[in-house]
Amino acid sequence: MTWQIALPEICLGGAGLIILMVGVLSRRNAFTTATLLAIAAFIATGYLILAEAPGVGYAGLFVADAFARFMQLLVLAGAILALLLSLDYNKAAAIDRFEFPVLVLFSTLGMLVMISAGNMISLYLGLELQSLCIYVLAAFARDTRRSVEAGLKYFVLGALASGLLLYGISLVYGFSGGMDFAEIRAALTASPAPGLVIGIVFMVAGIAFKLSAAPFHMWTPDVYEGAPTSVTALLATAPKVAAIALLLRVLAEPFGHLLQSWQQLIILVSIVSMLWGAFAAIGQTNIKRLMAYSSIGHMGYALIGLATGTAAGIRGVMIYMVTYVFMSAGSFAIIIAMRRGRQPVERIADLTGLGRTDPALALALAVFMFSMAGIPPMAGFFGKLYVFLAAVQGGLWTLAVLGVLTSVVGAYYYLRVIKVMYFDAAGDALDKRSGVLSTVAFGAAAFTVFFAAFSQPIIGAAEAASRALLG
Amino acid sequence: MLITAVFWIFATILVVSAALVVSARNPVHSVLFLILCFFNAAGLFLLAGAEFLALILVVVYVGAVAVLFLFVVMMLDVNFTQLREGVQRYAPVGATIGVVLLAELLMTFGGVRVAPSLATLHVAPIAAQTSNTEALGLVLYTHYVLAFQLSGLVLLVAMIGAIVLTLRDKPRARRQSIARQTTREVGDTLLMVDVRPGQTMAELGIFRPLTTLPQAPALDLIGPTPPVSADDATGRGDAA
Amino acid sequence: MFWQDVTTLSLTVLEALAILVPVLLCVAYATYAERRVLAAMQSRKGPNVVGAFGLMQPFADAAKMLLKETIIPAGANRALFLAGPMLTFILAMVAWAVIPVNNHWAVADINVGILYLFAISSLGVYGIIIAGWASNSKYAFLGALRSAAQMVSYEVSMGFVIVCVLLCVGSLNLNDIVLAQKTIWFCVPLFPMFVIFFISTLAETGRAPFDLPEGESEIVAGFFVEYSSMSFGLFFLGEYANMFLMSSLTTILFLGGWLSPLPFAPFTWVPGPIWFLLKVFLCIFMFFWVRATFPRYRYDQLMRLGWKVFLPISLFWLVLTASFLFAFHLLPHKLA
Amino acid sequence: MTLLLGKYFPILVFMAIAIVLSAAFIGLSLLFAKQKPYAEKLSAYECGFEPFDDARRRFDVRFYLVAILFIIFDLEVAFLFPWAVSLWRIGAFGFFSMLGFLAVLTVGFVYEWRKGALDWE
Repeated sequence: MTWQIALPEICLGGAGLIILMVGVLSRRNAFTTATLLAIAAFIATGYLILAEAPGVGYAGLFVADAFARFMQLLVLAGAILALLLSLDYNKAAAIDRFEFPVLVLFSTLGMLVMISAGNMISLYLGLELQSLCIYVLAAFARDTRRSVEAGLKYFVLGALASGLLLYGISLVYGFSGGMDFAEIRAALTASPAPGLVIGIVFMVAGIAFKLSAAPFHMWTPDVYEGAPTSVTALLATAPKVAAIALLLRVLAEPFGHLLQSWQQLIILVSIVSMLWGAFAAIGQTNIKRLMAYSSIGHMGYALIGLATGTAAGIRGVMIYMVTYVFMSAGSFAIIIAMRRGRQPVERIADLTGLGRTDPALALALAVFMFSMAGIPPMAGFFGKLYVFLAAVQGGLWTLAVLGVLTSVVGAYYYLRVIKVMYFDAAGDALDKRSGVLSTVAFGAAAFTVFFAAFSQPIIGAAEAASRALLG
Repeated sequence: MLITAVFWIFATILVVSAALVVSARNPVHSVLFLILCFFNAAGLFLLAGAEFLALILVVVYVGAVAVLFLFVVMMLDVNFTQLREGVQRYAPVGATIGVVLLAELLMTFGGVRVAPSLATLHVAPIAAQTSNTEALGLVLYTHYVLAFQLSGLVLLVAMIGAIVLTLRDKPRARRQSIARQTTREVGDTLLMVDVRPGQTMAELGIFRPLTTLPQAPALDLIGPTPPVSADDATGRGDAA
Repeated sequence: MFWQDVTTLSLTVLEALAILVPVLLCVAYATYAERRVLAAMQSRKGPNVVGAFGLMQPFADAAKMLLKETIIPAGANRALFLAGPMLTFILAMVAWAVIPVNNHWAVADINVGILYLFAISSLGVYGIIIAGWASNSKYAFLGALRSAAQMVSYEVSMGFVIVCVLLCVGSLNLNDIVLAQKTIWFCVPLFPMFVIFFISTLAETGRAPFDLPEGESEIVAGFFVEYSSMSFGLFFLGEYANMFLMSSLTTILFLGGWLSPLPFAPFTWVPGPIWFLLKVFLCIFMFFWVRATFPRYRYDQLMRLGWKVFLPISLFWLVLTASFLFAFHLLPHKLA
Repeated sequence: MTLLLGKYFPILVFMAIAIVLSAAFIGLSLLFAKQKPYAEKLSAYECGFEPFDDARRRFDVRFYLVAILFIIFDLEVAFLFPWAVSLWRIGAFGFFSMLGFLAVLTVGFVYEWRKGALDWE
């Protein structure tokens, strides 16, 4: 048995157990120690992932290939950023308990497994491990009504999504006779039975829930708003990457040759997400809700790439996710820094005059907003560019045009944030921010601005990964 | 023949009770119908020859999960009439989704082709001498080790989650420390005093041996009271 | 064909009655025996008026219960109020289907017998919760909660103990479990597990010293405070039948079931069912003896014992047993 | 197949007999005993006082916690059953696989213990 193939995951799991023990056995509050240890574990895992040889193990349940490597590293990056942000936020919000990094760690482990899944069972278990941790994390500030409500909402809808996914899996299993992706692919003919298509639809719906793509996005704004901001920062980055990786793998591997069966569905989800993300965000006054709608829209753009079903499209999705993770994490660093008189503030109106009171922070936020709007030369522009290009190449003109149009609408509310910061009367200054937050915010901003300068290796890796997935 | 009949009995009760789970007025009845569902599902497992799964279904779902459900619905004073109103408001949406699902199911049903080899496959391909518990054991811990260990982690996370979300530290709660009880010596709590007739407490110079009561937990009888400082306690003792 | 089915059916019914009627008789006389034993231990006389030596006492009790009024409290949920005791009784009866009193003498000789019993015992909570809730009385409700939490807590260690025995047997069939003890009864090599199991059965049946769900002095009788007449009687019967059931389980798992203590004459002359019965009676006597000897546990002590003592010990012993058997290649090989 | 069903058939018979018996007990008592209910008799027992407020109400969250922990350990036991009977055929890998699983849950157990989830006051 080639158990070494999952060595990074095994080490991460072991590290999680050790951190849990360290936390519970230490006499003082071990939150900071545990968080730093978890970050170290993530970095070590990333190193192991880079070092591991591709292959298939555990009777086909686990696949390590270039695609998995790319997405896993991205997930780890998102998780590390979220943990860095939590260092500061959780202490201020009095939720600095050592279980937090442990849950983030296990959730990340679940995501890694999801990405490497080669079988419906490992897919489901990874997804559940990931979701279960995040349900708890969303309700982590258990004395805050909104947080508990967010946790509960996410849990109920997440459970529904899991149910849909399982139903889909059972239909697929029934029609193909296998749980293994390779087996399923081998068993399916080019003209699938309607039941199988329904199975695929259910699976896509279940994953789209986790991805918060419309029309399965209902939970997103409330959960984003209610959950502790450090959790929202996590929610907005790593799980999205994992979910989209899962969607890519499921649709490309077992159902890769059934493009006709699922393409329409992905196009539909993509269009609805883009529209919803663009128009519903306009009236928002809370910046966390704004980010929620923005993430719905972003998922719509990312799905354009998937809808093409080509290697170029998948490459586009992957690049899009890279840019998305960094600009989201950076934006959340700034949202966490929004604190006045030791109390967090999260209305867009609270940003008034930031351009004068804290020009550096305002500049960073402006960078992220420009990037999300897709304005060159920011990273977000390249993400959109590759996706739209793939759509045009794949003949999906409608999608590309709609994408551009909704980007214009989206630009309206992104630019409104900038307008508030620079052109509205100055409000009170924000509290002094911590070094970690500044590092994350400015680091991510630098990444976003100079993406074009060093994007070549990333694009190359995405290219290799997409070929590995389709090949 | 008999098996088909039994199948239909179990299946019918299963579906009917499943419908009653969602339509019962009293949530406790809902849970009880759910339990009935589990039993019938276990019956179906038995019919399929999966006796281990059938009984594990009963042990885990009926014996543990449904107990928790019952705890929750019985003891949580949720206002169910209010919930009902919500249900009525969302009923059209729910019904639409239900109809769509039903249509899809029917379509699925229409697309089913029964494989010709089904008749030989309908009992799990387990060697004749192997009980299905053993057959499960043969693959679960080796072939599916990844899934097995992941479920272990899921259980661990469930444990952590339950504690993180519900457990409150009650530092002032009184707990029994068996070690302290059993290592206690007579001299720690008891002081033998020779009292001459007519001698008063003040003359003896003691009220009670305060020094030998190491951090006696404060009695929390009437909710949170401002903590009495150690000085106060000794002060009172001295005065007496 | 039809007649064949009818014959099978009536045969099964007869077999079932052949088990259940003695069980109910035993239960009836267990109440009498308990009172006599307790009396003897406390230097009293016990029931000795009705019939010779008071032997008709159980029937007098039954008649009395039957002739009392069935009171269903005003706020109670009538159907569930009656379903609670019925469920307790039914579960206590249904479990007997798989108990082998001699080699292959179980009415239903199923492959997963031990799992079946485990399942039945895990369902026992329902009778109690339903009764406690349906009564709509605070004492009943509190008692039910306590009782449910208690049963559930001890079930975990019982599970570990059972798995420990299974490691030595390699089968879930009760008949196989007994036959595996031909060389040595499991109470010897697995002595700590035997002790834990026995104590857990005390807690599982809510017997002294773990009878605080019905602690008269605290919550006046716990979950069945509102019960009267035969609905109370069913709880009563169920509790004693469960005692017998748990004793049988102990006998099967640890005391070699129907096997004679020594594998040669004159012990082998005595038929298996007699040995089985004797061992069960021994366990029942232990139940009474414990009741007469130990004071009632406090609730926190009870939970501590279950979760902090039994659970870790049984888990540890399980790993130890498995490692031992595995390391020395002593794992039971079935004839496959 | 039929054999398997046949083995479980007596359980149904037992169930039927038990149901009939229990129903008969209650029925007979209802039939023979004099039923004379009145309001006082039917009120719930509360030390002689009129019962005030509903008896079914919220209780300590610990009971839920016990139930959840029970589910988890019950599942653990459920995983142990097939292992115990197949251990002789799955070799060292199967053995250590289960030890790993138990180790994970033991870590959870230690966590619970230290957190005080197993304490009652």
